[in-house]
Amino acid sequence: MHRFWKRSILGMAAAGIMAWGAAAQDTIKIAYIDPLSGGGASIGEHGLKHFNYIADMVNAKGGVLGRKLEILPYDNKTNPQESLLQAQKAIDAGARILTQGNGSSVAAALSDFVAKHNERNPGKEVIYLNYAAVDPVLTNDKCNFWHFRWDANSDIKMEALTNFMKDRPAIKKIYLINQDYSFGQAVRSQAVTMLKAKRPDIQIVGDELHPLLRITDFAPYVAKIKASGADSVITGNWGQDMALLLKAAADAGLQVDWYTYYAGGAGGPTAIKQTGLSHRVFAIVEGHANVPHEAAQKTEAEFRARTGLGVWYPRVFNQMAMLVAAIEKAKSADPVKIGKALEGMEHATFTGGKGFMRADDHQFFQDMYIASFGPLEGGAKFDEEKTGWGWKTVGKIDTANTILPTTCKMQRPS
Amino acid sequence: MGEPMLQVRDLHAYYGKSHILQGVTFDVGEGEIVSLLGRNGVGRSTTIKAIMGDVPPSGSIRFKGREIVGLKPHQVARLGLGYVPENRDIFPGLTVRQNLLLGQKSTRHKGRWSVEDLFEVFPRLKERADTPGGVLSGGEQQMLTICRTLMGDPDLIMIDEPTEGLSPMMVELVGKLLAEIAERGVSILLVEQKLTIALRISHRLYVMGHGHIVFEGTPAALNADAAVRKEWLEV
Amino acid sequence: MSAVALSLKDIHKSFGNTPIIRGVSLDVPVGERHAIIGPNGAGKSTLFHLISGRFPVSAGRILLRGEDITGLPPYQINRRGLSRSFQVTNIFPRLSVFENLRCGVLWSLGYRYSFWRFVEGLRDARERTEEVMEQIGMTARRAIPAGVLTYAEQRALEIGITIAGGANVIMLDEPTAGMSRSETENAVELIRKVSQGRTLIMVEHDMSVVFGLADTISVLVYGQIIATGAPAAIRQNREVREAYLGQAEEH
Amino acid sequence: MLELVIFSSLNGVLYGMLLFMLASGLTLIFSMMGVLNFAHASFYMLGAYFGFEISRRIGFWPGFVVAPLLVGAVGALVERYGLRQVHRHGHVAELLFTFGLAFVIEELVQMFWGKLPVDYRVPASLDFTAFTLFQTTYPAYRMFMLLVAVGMFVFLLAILTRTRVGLIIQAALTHPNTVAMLGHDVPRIFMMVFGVGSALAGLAGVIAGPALVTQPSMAALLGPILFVVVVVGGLGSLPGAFVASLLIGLIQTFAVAINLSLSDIFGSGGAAIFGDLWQATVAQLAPVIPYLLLVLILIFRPTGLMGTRET
Amino acid sequence: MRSSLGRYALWIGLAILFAALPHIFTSGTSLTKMSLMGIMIIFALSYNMLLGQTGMLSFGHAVYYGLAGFMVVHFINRASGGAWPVWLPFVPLIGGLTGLTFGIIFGWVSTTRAGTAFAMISLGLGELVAACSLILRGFFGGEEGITTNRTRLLRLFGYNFGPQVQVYYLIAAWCLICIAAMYAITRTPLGRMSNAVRENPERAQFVGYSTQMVRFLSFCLSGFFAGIAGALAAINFEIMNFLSVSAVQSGTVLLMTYIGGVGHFFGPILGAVLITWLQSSLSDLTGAWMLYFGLLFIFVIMFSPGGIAGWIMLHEPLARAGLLMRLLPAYLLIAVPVLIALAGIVGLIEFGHHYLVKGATDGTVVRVLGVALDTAGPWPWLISVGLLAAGLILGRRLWPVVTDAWNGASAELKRRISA
Repeated sequence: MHRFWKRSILGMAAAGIMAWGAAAQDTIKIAYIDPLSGGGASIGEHGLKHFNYIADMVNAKGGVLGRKLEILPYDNKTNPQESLLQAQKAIDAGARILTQGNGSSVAAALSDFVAKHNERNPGKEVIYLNYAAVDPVLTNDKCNFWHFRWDANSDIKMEALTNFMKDRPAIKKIYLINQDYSFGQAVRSQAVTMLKAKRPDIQIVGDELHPLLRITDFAPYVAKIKASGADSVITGNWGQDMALLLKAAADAGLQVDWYTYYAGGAGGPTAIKQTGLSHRVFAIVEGHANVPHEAAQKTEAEFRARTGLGVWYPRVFNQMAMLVAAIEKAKSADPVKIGKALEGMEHATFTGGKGFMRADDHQFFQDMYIASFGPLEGGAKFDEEKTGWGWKTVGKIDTANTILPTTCKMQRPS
Repeated sequence: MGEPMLQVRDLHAYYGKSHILQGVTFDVGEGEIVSLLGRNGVGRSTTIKAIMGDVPPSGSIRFKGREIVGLKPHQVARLGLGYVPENRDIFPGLTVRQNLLLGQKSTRHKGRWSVEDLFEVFPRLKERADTPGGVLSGGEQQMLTICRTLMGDPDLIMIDEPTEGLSPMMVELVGKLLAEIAERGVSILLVEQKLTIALRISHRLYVMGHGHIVFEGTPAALNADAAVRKEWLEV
Repeated sequence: MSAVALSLKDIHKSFGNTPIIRGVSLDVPVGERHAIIGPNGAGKSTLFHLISGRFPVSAGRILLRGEDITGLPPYQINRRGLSRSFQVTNIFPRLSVFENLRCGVLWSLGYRYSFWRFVEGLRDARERTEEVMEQIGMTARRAIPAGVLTYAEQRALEIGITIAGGANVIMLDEPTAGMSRSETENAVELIRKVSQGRTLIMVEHDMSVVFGLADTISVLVYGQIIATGAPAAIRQNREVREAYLGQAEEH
Repeated sequence: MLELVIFSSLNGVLYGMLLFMLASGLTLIFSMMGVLNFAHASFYMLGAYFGFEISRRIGFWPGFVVAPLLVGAVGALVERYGLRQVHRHGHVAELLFTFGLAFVIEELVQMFWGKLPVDYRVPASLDFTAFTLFQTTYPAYRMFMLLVAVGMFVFLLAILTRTRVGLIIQAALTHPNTVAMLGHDVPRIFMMVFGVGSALAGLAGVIAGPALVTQPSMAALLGPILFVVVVVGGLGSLPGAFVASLLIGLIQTFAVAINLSLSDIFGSGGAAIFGDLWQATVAQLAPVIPYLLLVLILIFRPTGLMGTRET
Repeated sequence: MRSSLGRYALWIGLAILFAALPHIFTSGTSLTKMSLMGIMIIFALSYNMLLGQTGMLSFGHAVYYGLAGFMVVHFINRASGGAWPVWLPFVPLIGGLTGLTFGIIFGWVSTTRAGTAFAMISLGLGELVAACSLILRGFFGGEEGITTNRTRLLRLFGYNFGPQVQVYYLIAAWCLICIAAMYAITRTPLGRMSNAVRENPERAQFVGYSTQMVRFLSFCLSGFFAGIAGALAAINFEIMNFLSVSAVQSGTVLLMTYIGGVGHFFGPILGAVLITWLQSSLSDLTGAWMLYFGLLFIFVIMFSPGGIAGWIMLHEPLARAGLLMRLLPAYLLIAVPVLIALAGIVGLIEFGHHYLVKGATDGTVVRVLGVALDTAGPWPWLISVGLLAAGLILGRRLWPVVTDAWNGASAELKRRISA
């Protein structure tokens, strides 16, 4: 049902109906706080579909501990302060589990908010499940007990990526181009350090930071890359910065390999297809549509049939499955107990691997894949964004090779 | 045709809160040269602006038998009423020739005047045909303004203080042009503060004072009426 | 000879290449009512703008009671005791009559830019404003926004603002322009009243106003003063007649 | 190095010309109405989206022709039924009206075409390499853009200086009243200029759409820079807009190529006082430069480079 | 002269209202929203010191709000754990001083110009600061921003300001102080001369005032209050990030102020409350809320340039004369077509939004009041357009009733005044 009408009716009804509230006690409410209007809406809406799909699946099997899961969407407009307001709304509406993924700034704000809220409201704790914000700091210096992350943080991704790259002797000269903000800077500095350690012979011929989402034409940057003679580029760019960069590269006839974090993000596949960079763009992911794992392939097909879009976030499946497992293990939906149950939990991942939630910092570790994008081949079934091109695994990094130390010092509730 | 070409009846106009025109009535006949005299601030310019539709008036203005109150300036102009503003408003960046061409309402319409005709009357303009209007002297600008309006082929031309700030020689030239205009069958409504040209070339004169017409008659009659001159015109 | 209130020393002003004021020198003694007349476009308003600091002069000096005020910004000149009105009504349209006048009063009483005391609490400002309001006969209209006053009232208010600050030298630019006969008469009365004990310089076209008010008249033609003198003398001046009525006219 | 200079120049000029396609319309509209049109970049975006929509149904070339006309029509309607009504409330209201309009257009575009970049392609007929220099290829489409931009500049110049309509417009810019008195329908001219200005922005959008990326933030990305261009060039000055467009295009492009920071030049001593600013390279600061220029120009030379009137 | 009781009654009433609100709206959400409203009221009023009082259109007011917020976050972090003897309730002053400082610096630069040039400088400065906010990570904390913990300062009377309700009262108190202070400023010589400069800068010069100085002082004071708002935001959210200095934040305060109404002191207050409420509530109802927001803004500009306050104050003389009831029937009557037309517009937007944004994945069918409508088919559109057209036509027909009622009431008012 369309949210507008639904909410209007609910809004009217909610005023007087306590019985409805009592009935609602029986559901386990998960507040989904992500952009649902404005700039990031399409991404936020897509994430929401994952949660709704999984909740329906769980509910169809009778729910958890006999209670149904209910996803409450809240629009945070990708604004940290607005997110806090929406989080407050969610808590008022009875949600004790919050989840969010778009934007490290929002994640940092939420994580901080949740910690303070729990400190100031003992007995009314909430827990925050992070499915996509990758700033390492969240599981390092700024870690706290209430925050759990299922996406590999950017350092881990770089660890995996460099572990893959170190065995590719063709790589001689690397150019780094990243967005000038914390994430881009993290990518850049980790790349430099890790490459130096693993492949000291690789020459870093360029290290560029460009303004975030403000560049209309990447041609000047591409000219620099070209002039540097690089054979590979590492970039953490996402969104338009990714699309524009690839476009400018294709225009200038730049022949390099692209090692990326978010080439698979919204619009990325379309952009790659447009530029015709067949299997020259690599992305580090925890899974993709064409990983030959039967259950995953089946879910992918079902998900596509239902929403018309591919599974972007295998980790959301991991997250929800582990949440359910934790609730069942704790025999309670109390955030404190869920949190304790999640700590150290080992669980099979969406694509059939083994993963575990490290108790030290609440970072989930899992197998990572290096995938390249190009025309579908070798029995791969799923394309992206109706381009006819799809992802293909070119490398897999086992969980063990993704583990990094953490600086997290966490205080746990007694 | 009994009705005069331009017939203004009981014209009222306000500028902001100020009641500038308080019932102005006068006529201009076909082929006639009529002057509207008066000191500054009595409403002469407002009268013309009201006729052109630049200031919204009440009352009646009929031009060639048609009521024109409520029309927009460009519509009034297209009916054949030409206006030469007091401040000249030549387009400084455009050349003399371009200024003239702008006076034409359309390229198809061929009127009484062509650029060449006007250059003949004013050889000065011809010499300066390709210089920007902004560098002309005051007198040349005045000539250009009148010529520009003539290019629109008006049947009646209203000229606001054409001799203001001009040297005697220039005043003579303007007088000559006015005569030439009249000769080609164009009626003239001359708005003046000074009597110089007005007395010489007008068929009839009106004197305005504080929003009314206070005198109507021939130049000779005005010359004879020292009281009116002293009260309304002289220092 | 009495002291000179305002003194112009060979003032020149050009806009681009066009000279508008071409060497004006003038001394106005303290307490005189001085009118500047001249045909349209002679540069009267420009001269006013130069004196009041609205435009910078191209050359020459302006002295206000002996003090050089050339090149000062308008507010500085105003603070030194010269106040002016405008040809086009120039008031604060959305403020009330009272507020308009009080704006004219504040600086002269030394309240300047203060934001730590309430304006309502300033007794002297209120009294001075009341006084001016009474003088221009608008006490009954005190709370009305200036923008909705009649034209003549706005002109009167304009004069009120001009004199409110108690300047010794007042310059009025066509104070009666656009007024009806009776309104003009009232305005002349008002001007006579408010210029009592001050120096008045005015530009005016209405000759009855000029001859009714002025002690001395200067005639500005083509950016130059061609004559200065008592009204009667000016009326007889041949050059002046020509400038106004044209030379061709003889009778 | 030479390679970098050549390509940076080419790209800078191209970017500059793109800016000029927008700035010219904005300048004309400003001269006429005294209002900086905040929605101007939105018309550019509309052009790109219309172009995209037409190109995917019929083809690029029909879109190339039709989309700017459509945008022009939208612009004319906005002038006629929006701005003209707001005019009586004063300049601030007009400015805010265009501000609100930009907001609404962005929302509508997001509603119709979504937030994601759309797949607006370079037409096959132009999808080849124009030339190769130092092994770097320069796409034909970019040459085409440059050609269109230059063509438009010449066309605009010709219209304004060589045609009767151009004369009327030039005259109406400074003396609208007088022009009306000569029998020309000035409000209609204004509407037309607004329409044409919008259409030019639309045309810029149509050709920039495939080369850059067609997405809902393209207006917001370019909008503020446009203001910089028209203000730096001098409000109301077409030649000024031209010079400023190229200047900013080149500055932006070359700044990217410079990796120096203050600490590289003066040593790391200043870092203690200025912090990160000291370490930032010119390339990083590239987006700040135009605004710095804007503020400096407004303070020290308020008429802009070639303008005649103060803002 | 008004009685002194009457003069203070309004303020006492406001104080009581502020004190009572948390007992009426008790949920955490309401508290958070009301806190935000309080902040925005200060921010919008400070903005109106520029736009409404002095006639300066700024596109970069968030600079003072945001910078002050950052400064306060840093301040609290430094002072935490009793390092400095400060109590939280006084911290907003730090923000105010920060706003003032930057107001002085940037104001000195920008108030040399007025009108469009001023607007452009403010835009340029705003963009400059916004761009710097992502480059200077030490101060702005990059994309994440900087967090703080407001409870780490010294306790005052045992309050640690952890619970939202305590923060609400802190904000409410500051809000009351700032409203009173800013209202007071409008009634000082500087306040009045600001109005004069807005109305007629030239005339203001000729009564002895330097318009630049008046603008500059207004600008500084405005920066001061914006700084207080920013400080309160920092305390409330315990996080500041680059968005707080961005053009979006500047645009929001502009919209709030203008929609509320720049011509009256209470206009921005209305605007701040309304827009804050809409922002957090409308987005629950519809994904197209920004569109409604933009349309509302354009509507206000075109038809009620005085904003909501202007529209209300239009009725003030009538209300005072007790003539408002005469308009009521006409207003009720016109409300019908207005609501019908509104329903049509909402229909168009919502159906459009559903069809275009969600149609591809969620299906094109919408249920309205139990009826399933397929937005891919013609019916929803015909109904919406029909409603809109009907509303417009009916409204046009009925409009004379409103004007008649209005004219009648005004005439009666005039008669009574003159009588």
